[in-house]
Amino acid sequence: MNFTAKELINYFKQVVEVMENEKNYLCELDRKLGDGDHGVTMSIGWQAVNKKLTNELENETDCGKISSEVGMTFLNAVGSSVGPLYATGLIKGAKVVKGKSVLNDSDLAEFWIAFANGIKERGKAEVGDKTIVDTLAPAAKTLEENFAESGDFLSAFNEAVKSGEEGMKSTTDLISRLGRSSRLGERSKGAQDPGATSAYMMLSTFLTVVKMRSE
Amino acid sequence: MNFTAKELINYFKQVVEVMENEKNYLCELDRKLGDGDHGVTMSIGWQAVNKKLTNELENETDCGKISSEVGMTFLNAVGSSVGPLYATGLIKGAKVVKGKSVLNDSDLAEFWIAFANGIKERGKAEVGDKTIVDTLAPAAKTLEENFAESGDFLSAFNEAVKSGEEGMKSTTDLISRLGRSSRLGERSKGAQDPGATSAYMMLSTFLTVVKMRSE
Amino acid sequence: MKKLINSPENVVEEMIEGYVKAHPSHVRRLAENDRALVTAKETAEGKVGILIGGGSGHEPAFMGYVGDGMADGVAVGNIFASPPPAPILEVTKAVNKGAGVLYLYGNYAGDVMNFGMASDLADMEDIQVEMVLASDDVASAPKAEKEKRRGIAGEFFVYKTAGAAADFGYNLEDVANIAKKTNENTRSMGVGLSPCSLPQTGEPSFELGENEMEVGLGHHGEPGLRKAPIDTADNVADELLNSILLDIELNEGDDVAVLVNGLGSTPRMELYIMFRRVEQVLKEKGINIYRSYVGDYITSLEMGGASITLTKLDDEMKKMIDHPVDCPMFVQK
Amino acid sequence: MKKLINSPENVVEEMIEGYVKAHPSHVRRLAENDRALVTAKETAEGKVGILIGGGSGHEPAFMGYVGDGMADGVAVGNIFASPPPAPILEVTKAVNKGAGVLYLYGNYAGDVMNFGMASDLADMEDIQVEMVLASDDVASAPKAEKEKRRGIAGEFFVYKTAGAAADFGYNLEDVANIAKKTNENTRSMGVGLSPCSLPQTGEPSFELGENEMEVGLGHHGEPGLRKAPIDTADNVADELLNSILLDIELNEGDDVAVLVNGLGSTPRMELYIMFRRVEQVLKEKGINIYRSYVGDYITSLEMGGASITLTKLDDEMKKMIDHPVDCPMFVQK
Ligand SMILES: Nc1ncnc2c1ncn2[C@@H]1O[C@H](COP(=O)(O)OP(=O)(O)O)[C@@H](O)[C@H]1O
Ligand SMILES: Nc1ncnc2c1ncn2[C@@H]1O[C@H](COP(=O)(O)OP(=O)(O)O)[C@@H](O)[C@H]1O
Ligand SMILES: [Mg+2]
Ligand SMILES: [Mg+2]
Ligand SMILES: [Mg+2]
Ligand SMILES: [Mg+2]
Repeated sequence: MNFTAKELINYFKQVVEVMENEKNYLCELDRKLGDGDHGVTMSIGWQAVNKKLTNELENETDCGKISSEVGMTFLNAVGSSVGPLYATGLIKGAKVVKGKSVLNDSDLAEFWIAFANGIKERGKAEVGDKTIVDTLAPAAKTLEENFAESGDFLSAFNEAVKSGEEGMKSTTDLISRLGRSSRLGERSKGAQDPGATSAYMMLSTFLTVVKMRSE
Repeated sequence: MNFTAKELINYFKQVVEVMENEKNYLCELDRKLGDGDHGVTMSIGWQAVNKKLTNELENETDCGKISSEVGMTFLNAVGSSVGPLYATGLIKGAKVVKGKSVLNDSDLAEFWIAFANGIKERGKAEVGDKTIVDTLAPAAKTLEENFAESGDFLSAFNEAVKSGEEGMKSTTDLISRLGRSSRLGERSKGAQDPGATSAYMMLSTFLTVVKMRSE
Repeated sequence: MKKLINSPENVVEEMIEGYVKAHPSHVRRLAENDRALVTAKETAEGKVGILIGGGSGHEPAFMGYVGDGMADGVAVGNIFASPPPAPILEVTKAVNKGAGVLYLYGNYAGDVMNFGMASDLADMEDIQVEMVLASDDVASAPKAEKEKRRGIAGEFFVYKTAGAAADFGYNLEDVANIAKKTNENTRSMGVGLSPCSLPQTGEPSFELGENEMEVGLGHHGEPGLRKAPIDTADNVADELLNSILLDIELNEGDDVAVLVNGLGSTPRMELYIMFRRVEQVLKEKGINIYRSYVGDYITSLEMGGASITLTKLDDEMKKMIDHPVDCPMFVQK
Repeated sequence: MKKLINSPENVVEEMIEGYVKAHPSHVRRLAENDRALVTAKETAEGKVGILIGGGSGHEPAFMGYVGDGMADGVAVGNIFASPPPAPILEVTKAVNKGAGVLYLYGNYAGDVMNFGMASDLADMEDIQVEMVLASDDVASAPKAEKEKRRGIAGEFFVYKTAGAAADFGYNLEDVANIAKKTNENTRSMGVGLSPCSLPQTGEPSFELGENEMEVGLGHHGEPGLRKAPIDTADNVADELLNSILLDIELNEGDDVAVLVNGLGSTPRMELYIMFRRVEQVLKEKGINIYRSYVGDYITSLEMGGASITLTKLDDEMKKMIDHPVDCPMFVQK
């Protein structure tokens, strides 16, 4: 696969749209567990990214630059919990694709693994804490194992998104141990984690984008 | 008619009950025209009066003392617009029956005329301003005229209450010119004045009391 | 509406108890009357006494404004009801330091009667009393009948300047003149978004549709000029300001004090957004904002909404506005 | 819920604009970042810089507490969201007078990460930074895990003492120690009666039955310990106080500062009724109230409810609590 900088920009624009559409759903999840703003935060952040993408980054060809700028723009627009988390993921991902204008299968796999690990390090969350990491950690693990075996990004990522989805769904029954919802104890059970949900949207949107081009 | 101090106390106790029962209705009227507290104010005032009646005034035989104490107690418990108004009425009424332990027909007529005039002077309201005076002024006028003719308090007061009722009802279509509701202009039309209503209750309760004894 | 109270009958008594316990070095209750509060500090002999008062439910007004640079004492009424003459008279006696006492209150029928009766009683005790009534609400009567207007948030500036003048040693007549001058140069108008409810009834004080506001609302929930669909903060601020600017002559280079007052449940965020527009408009007109106050200064329990007040300032009034204040609910350095 | 705003996207920007226009002699915005505000007064060379911050919607917190005796600068986040590192860093640079900067903020995942990143960036610019996180809410984690607790209204006392210590010329370590000592001696707990709503969603932040309250509510509407039928002010105060008194050792003769904080739409009347009970209970136990604060100090937009905070004071902390303050939204003489 040769995934270009232009396509990366296009992917991020898709995320902008998805987050806008899912804003209310993500807020609703966060009202059950936290302060009800997760959708608003994602929307504010990705709208700021959208401006950046259609202006300064429009003709950018360095995938590393694109990803890190997207991360910083998101961070500076939102702060919040997810600002540092997603920004760190995007910047860590940026590092492994720095200077590249086209990404091959192995670049893409490394990008997403770095993304997931970056977020995990920043937030110091473990699987089972009811956070973004419950989506990203199993997804990254599946991606790494499948890609090591097959060398094919698309099929490996396809499996990874499935693991991410399972991870996301698993958060419903978890007792939260990090972030605002951790104070709920038993009462945090029964609601799906908003961050785990938006993280899944990030992954599944990428899958859609790469699937479409391979058709 | 020989109306005793004990009966006067009993009358005021009846007023306590009436105002308690009509509290919500009077508030509802005041919400349409003012700040919604007229029933609460009447209740607070008459509850304070009730304490006074059942304690210090229990064995009081001076009708003047009773009426002025009731007025002062009401005033000090409520302030508000109606505190000074009803208190002035009761104190002016007290003056004409000062020192008397039994009131005859003419005392009673004078009492209520003084009551109405006192309120009118204190509030400087004219008939048509949409206030207490719209009940009291026509009632006092009828009382005076009828009593001058017949010398019979009960029949004259019976007519007076009818005039008061008409006056009260006339406030519905009036544009308010005094008090809080005066700022409503045209919008004050269509709602009956709360003060005119409570004033009517004062009169009609007295009528009930004197009617019952004459049966 | 839910309330953190014990019983509706006792809210005023218990509030006062809490208040004097919270600020023992600032206020004390007179033994003579439960509803009579005065400053805990010794006020100077020969200083004009400043007495304020009105119904409860407007906190910080009125009891929150007792202290250095504002009022010497306050008579506290029931919720939205004028205090009776008795506590007014007791406060009068306590704050009279031989130079007389100035009563400052809003122009409401109840207050006029009760403060009037109290001043008659004070007269009988040979205490000189002057009265100045705030009548700043432009929505409450036409300009030609200004003396009929009710007092709303602009009362704050009347206390502020009169309190300062008394501190500066002005005599009773001159303090009263400052208060009158302030009232004459003050205009307010408000907008209501959601009602409050009296503890005793629990009923909303007025009704509004889901997307309605009441333009010109009084601060006891008295209906205003009209109901209108809710609008942007800028448009609302413009409407209130326009009504004010039509009513008082303000020219380029004039100085004003501005108060954007919250009625109870409107967040400061919204008040500052309102203020932002006020500043823009005044700047365009070359009117200079000398001092700004943004917050809950005179409320109506948990009512939603806000008002805008402008006071045109001369040099003397500026000095009074700048004078420091130390009250339990308002401090100015 | 109805709001006096222009558009949900611009509320924070417009609030800040209004704020700096209203108080130009107190606060200014840094050219480097829209969300970075600092005191307009010159702070002394060698004074430890106090930096506070957090999400918007808590006004007076956090931006209202910039000024003499409190914070030198504030980083302003979106509603209920930590500010990003950039404005924190800019404020850090502006308020560093060679003695380093102390970050004071509440213990929330977002704040921890953003302030942490900012301090790493400050480190790269050779600015010494210390951080103290408020964690006063006893309802948010068991005592054994105090470091996990969130910060609510008790943060106010942390700003108060640290701000004073910096004014007194303490060095960075010592100012941080005062802040830590204050946090360690501070306990809060709140109760929610009615939700607020984010301007962008308009949805209530939580749901409660008509006669329900949320005991232990967090000040972003985070669910508390349990829902319960609404109770009298005295019983609610007792429950909050009991939880606090079980958590911190207070003996006869000890001194405390008390804060009864309103969450936004709860009238002062109710706060003073709550305070009244707090004073009764503490008096019974022989605990001395050194100073009281009653009002809206840290809010959650128009949320209904209140919290109680106690801070146990030693002599050094009393001196800090007494130190005068001059901020746009809080002044103490
Ligand atoms: N330490 C952490 N590590 C990973 N994810 C976290 C952490 N803390 C919080 N989160 C995620 O952040 C989400 C909440 O995001 P958001 O609502 O935008 O921020 P905030 O909690 O500041 O309002 C949670 O659902 C959770 O998935
Ligand atoms: N000047 C006046 N003269 C006679 N009655 C008056 C006057 N002003 C007000 N009122 C009466 O007072 C009533 C309102 O009483 P209430 O609600 O108890 O007082 P407030 O207006 O202080 O809340 C009005 O309905 C009106 O009848
Ligand atoms: Mg959230
Ligand atoms: Mg009324
Ligand atoms: Mg009233
Ligand atoms: Mg948040």
